[in-house]
Amino acid sequence: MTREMHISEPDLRVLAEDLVRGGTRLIGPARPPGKDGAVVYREVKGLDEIVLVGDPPARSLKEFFLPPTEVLFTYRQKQGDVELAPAPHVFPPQVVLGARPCDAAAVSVVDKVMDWDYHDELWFGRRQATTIVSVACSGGDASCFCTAVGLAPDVAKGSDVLLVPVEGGFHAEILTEKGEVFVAAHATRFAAGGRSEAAMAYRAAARGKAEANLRTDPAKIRAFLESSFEHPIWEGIALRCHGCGACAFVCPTCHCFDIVDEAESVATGARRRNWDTCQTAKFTLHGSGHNPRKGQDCRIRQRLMHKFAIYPGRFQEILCTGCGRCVRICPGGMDLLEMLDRIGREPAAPGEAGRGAP
Amino acid sequence: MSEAASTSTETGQAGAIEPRIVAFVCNWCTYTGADLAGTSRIQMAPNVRVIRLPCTGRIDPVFIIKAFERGADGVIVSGCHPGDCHYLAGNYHARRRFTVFREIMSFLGIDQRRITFSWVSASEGRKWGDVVNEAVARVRALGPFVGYRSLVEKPNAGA
Amino acid sequence: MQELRELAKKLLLEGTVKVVIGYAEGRRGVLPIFAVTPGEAGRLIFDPRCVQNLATYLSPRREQVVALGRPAVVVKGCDARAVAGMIRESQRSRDDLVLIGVRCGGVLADPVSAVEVSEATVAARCPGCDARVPKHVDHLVGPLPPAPPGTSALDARIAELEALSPGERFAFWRSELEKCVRCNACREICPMCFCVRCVADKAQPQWIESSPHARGNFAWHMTRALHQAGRCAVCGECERACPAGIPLNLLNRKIARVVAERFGYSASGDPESPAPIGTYRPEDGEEFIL
Amino acid sequence: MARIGVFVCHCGENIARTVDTARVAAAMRDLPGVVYAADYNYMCSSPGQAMIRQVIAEQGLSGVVVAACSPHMHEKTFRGAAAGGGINPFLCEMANIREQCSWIHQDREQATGKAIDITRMIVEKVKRNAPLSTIRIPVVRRALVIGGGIAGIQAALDIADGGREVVLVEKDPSIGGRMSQLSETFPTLDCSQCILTPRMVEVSQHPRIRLYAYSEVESVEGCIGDFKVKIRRKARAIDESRCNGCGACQEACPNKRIASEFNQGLGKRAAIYVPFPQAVPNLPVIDREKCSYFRGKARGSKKDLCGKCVAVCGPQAIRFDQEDSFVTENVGAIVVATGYRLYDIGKEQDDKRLKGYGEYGYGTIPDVIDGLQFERLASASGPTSGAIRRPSDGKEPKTVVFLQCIGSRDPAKGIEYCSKICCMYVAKHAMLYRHKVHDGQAVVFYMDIRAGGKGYDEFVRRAIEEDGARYVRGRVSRMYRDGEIIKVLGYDTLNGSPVTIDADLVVLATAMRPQPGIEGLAQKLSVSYDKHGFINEAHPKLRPVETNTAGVYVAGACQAPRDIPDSVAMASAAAAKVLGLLSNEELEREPTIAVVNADLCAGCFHCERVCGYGAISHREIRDRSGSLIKVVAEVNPGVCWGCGTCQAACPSKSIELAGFTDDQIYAAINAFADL
Repeated sequence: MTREMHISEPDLRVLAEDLVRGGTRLIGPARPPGKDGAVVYREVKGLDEIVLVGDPPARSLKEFFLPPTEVLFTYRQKQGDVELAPAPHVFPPQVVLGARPCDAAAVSVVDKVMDWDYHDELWFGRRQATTIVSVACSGGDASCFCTAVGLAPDVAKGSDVLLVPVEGGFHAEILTEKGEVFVAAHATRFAAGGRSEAAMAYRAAARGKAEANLRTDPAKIRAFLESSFEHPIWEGIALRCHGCGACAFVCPTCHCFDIVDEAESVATGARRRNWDTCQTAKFTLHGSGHNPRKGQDCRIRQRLMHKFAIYPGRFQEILCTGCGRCVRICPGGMDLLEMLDRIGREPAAPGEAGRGAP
Repeated sequence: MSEAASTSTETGQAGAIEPRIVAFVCNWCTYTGADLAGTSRIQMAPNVRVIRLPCTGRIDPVFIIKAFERGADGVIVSGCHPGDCHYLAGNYHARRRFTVFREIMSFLGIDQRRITFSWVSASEGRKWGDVVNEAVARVRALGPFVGYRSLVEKPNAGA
Repeated sequence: MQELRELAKKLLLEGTVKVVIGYAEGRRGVLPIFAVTPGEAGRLIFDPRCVQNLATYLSPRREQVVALGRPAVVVKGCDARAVAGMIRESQRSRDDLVLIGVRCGGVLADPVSAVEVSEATVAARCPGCDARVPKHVDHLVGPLPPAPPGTSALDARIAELEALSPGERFAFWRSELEKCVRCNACREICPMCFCVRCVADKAQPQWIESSPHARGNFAWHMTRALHQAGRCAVCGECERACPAGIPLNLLNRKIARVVAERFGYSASGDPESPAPIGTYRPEDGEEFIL
Repeated sequence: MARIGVFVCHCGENIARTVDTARVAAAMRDLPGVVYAADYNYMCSSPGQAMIRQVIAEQGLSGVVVAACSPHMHEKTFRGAAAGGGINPFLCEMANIREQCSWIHQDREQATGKAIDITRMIVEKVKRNAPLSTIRIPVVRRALVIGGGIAGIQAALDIADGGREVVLVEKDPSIGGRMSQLSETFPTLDCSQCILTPRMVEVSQHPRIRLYAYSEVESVEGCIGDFKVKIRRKARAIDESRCNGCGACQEACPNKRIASEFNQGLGKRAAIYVPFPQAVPNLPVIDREKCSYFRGKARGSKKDLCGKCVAVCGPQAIRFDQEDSFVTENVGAIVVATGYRLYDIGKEQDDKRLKGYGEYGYGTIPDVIDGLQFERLASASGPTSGAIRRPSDGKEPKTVVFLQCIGSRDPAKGIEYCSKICCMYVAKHAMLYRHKVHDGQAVVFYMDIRAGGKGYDEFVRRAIEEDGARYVRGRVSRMYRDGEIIKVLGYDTLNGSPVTIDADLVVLATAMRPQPGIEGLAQKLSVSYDKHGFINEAHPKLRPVETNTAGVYVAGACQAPRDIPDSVAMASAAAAKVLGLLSNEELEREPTIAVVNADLCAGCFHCERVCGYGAISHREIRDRSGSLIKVVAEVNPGVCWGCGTCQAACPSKSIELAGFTDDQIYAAINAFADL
């Protein structure tokens, strides 16, 4: 059920103003207020702050659904008893305007695990409250590879409304019921629209650009990973990796968290969940001192396995959107694009494996 | 006091509540000096809670951080005068450590008037009373350290 | 370049070392490589894009690098300070290492986009550098490029911050540190962060809250700065690694200056020079102590 | 789960007047883990202690908090009571709500609130206390005495006579110290050497004394009960086993015009010399700075090197190639008895606070001498064989001016203390002078006469009344050489008139100062010293011969200006302390010491750098095949004093101080927050 419409840039501007005036929290990719710096998703006051088209923001949308730290409940100890106060899981409405399609898709990919053996009320509370209006990407930079993981610069997945830049405004695809409600609430800003050649051309060009970076077959990668736990390719792969996990923190789909109890005093405190990453030794360190993932190579293998074999096996989704953030951010020069390329070329049987040098 | 208020936007209203201060002191000089203040019945402000340690050398700057996290408006660190350390040189090491740490705190915007460093010997009961009263007065003028306390958000207020 | 490659080949061929840790061209700029064959050594380069401090790979905690055998490592002057620190703190023995010093004219702030060092592109910590020719190394290669132009923007920024009131500085750092997600990249990349278990990972008791809220982040960054005082090589890697873009070099530089001014100490490439924390002089200043 | 009992003391009215003790107890009952809390009139009384023992048994307590006075007052008492109740004494702590609460506050509400906070913080700490056991360390039952003056000799003999071996180290070629230089001693005027020499011989012949003369302490490791002392035996250039002390070498030495240290520069000695005839050991030493052989060698000349002493030495004992050697002695106790030197009025000073006396010519006037020089002039063994002759022309002085308090009691000159012995020895000098120069006049300028001591005041009175010394109360503002005499310009403050005296000789009673290098020795021994360098006693009244480092004792003038009887008394006292210590086979130590977590230790050794006691050593951890995994820090429990500086310095918190662990302190800070 896709409906196509059009919105001019001035109308989009007014729409944004309406949202802010109406008390909706407006989020968009923007530079830090009043200074230079990387574009990140953050709360903004109007369209002018938003960078609608460009490279992916430094961090993903994940933090608006799974914050780096959040309270699960607070506690107060009494003599022999504990009182708990759960954190509220109903949230005020918010709109993301200008989401990159890959980031919107990521949220939808993570939905699967958040509704698996346990329905994560905090995640879905925020999902419920959030409308995602994406803007089709122009094709990204040299680290982007969304098309290699089955997505695209203009993918609709996870978005409620997808805007495609055209002369003077945007071609709008209304994708979900939430999208319909959103458009209905701002009906005066949208004009009727149909199939747009300009939009089609923009989308085709973007796809072509992204595809040029990496062509590989996800099924082949999965097959290799599932059969190559002890493969020599893992040897030496981690030499230059610092094990910092910055890749996981900027990743739109990495969703592991740690649960900690933080005291505020002897009797009071909060249970929190905090972002965590499988890339540190501590992640799997046992109380005994034993660590089943002994070296960094095991941890990198785990990351690839989870993203390209385990998660697809369980949820029929690749836990990667090809956004390229991990490649851009890595201080050690680790390159997922290269690793996938290499795995994609790897023969079925264990073959020659080089060291860290590409 | 107006100067304190104007230079410390992190503090909130000056003098709103009774300041709460933690004192980390060494066992041999300052703690004994504080005992002497007691036996001499030297009256002082009741806002300070003393934590006794063997030596200023044992005082880890994380204690100060934790004290602020737990709602302290001010901190006192006190030990033996140079040369008097019961353990030879713990106070000299502490002095270097805190020379650096107070610069770090200051650079990050923690008003150094909230932190009092002193040498109080076992015979300086009077000085201990003065150190306590002056620290309380300074912190009272700055007001509660709401800036530090507000560093952690109320549960789920944001996201 | 040729000189570096020939030297590396020679060291590998004659068996002096088992691996040469250096820089090579990668898909997106310069990468660290671990050359174990003369062929791989032929890929070594050094230019202003080589920002990485390879000393970090010498940590005994890098078991897989250690397993490669005796290393030679390519070091800039700032990197050599880190190596000296690791030796001073018993992490490596000097005899275990071959240090290939490279003369340096400053590195780039953004080595992916820029190529040439200019006042606009140079890393903020480089102007005014006193270690362009690494000392206490085994080999010294390459011509000495001109000194990086301009003056350090860091010092100017520090001065600006110092001119603010404590409350304003607190607000500035709060806005910066709120961004920290506690990925610990600053720590993991630091050659001087070689603890087996970092105090920030200590849970019983938990001095440093692991939660990435501003309170935990203040505790972490204050403690990190303290533990780095007099040890930090001021190589700038922590700031480069930070995915949140927190200006850690401001803090590093500030504390290095404090240590220099108060204790007359500057990090040097000499492992024998004593560290300023862990020692004292009876006459150390104490104007802040009542 | 912890089971803590809290006992809140009223201390009669001392606490209860300002603190609502019942409320404190009630507040504690609300805390998690507190199973018992009560208040009581006197917790330290027998019924109070019985109550603790009873509640421990009845409630099965895992920890005890006594909210009462300072732990410095009663921690021992209550830990004893806790032990009596059947739990480890270190599971008991005190919350100080008296000295640091009820006594310093008036407002009952505020004081009660504070007492609740204080007690809660200790409760939280005690929940994390661990049972500790006293550390027992074996005692090496031998002693070291540093300094072979009268104090060191006395201490060494007393300890040796008490049955323990003694190592005696003396930096000079002979023992005897300052006392051997003195002529007669006050207040009895008996001959100093006559009473000292037998004791020196006793030292040399005592089967339990090992004497290292011409030696110095190089380094000290370890702690009470087990010190390892490295001793540098300076090269005499003499084979001690061969030398028979005949003295032929000093006769043969061509270079005999060297100022004698023993005679305070008033006599001469050879480059190879025995410092004085009664020296113990009776062995010569070569002064390498002055010896023609060594000087020639230093210039690089190869031929014509002097060897006259070698030529005359029958037993062939001269060893030019001898070098300093080292021995290490293991002892359980150390006595420091390094004595004193006199303040020098010269312009050049080793301490920038000291100014010298320009108004007295900075020591450039030949006939202005100090007290020790006068001792040598008056001594029968001295350069003048006991005749009083002035240095410049050897004439007998007819007017001698003695000046007291030179340097001493003069903060402007850098020393504010009284040197204690000068009043007495100046009186002695005045008397000795009159006994030797019957027509001579002694004039003494003094500030006050301090003659406290048995027979002391009588002695001074004798000098004035029987021996005609003229005592002038006042300072000398200036003196200068005027032809053959010295003009001494002073002021008599009693009659308010200026005084000018034409003196033939001026004797300055200069201040006593500790020996040069005392600070270095003190640092090796980890004992503290005052700003003048005098060793600090542990307590000025109750522990006068102990230092702040257990197992190290102090005797004589290195602690403060002392006369002979004081020094000897201190030495005997120190010896008694040493013998008491060495009577034990083992020592008990507080278990408040640091422990390394070897799993976490990264071996950076920050702990080692800050440890003042050298308690940290390196331990290699190897796998089963013997290959090195890592090197970690290790604490020697006998050497650690429990200051905890290492723990604060450890970046990863891999070293913990028992009794003050991070967990305990964290808990106390956490409890501060509980509102």
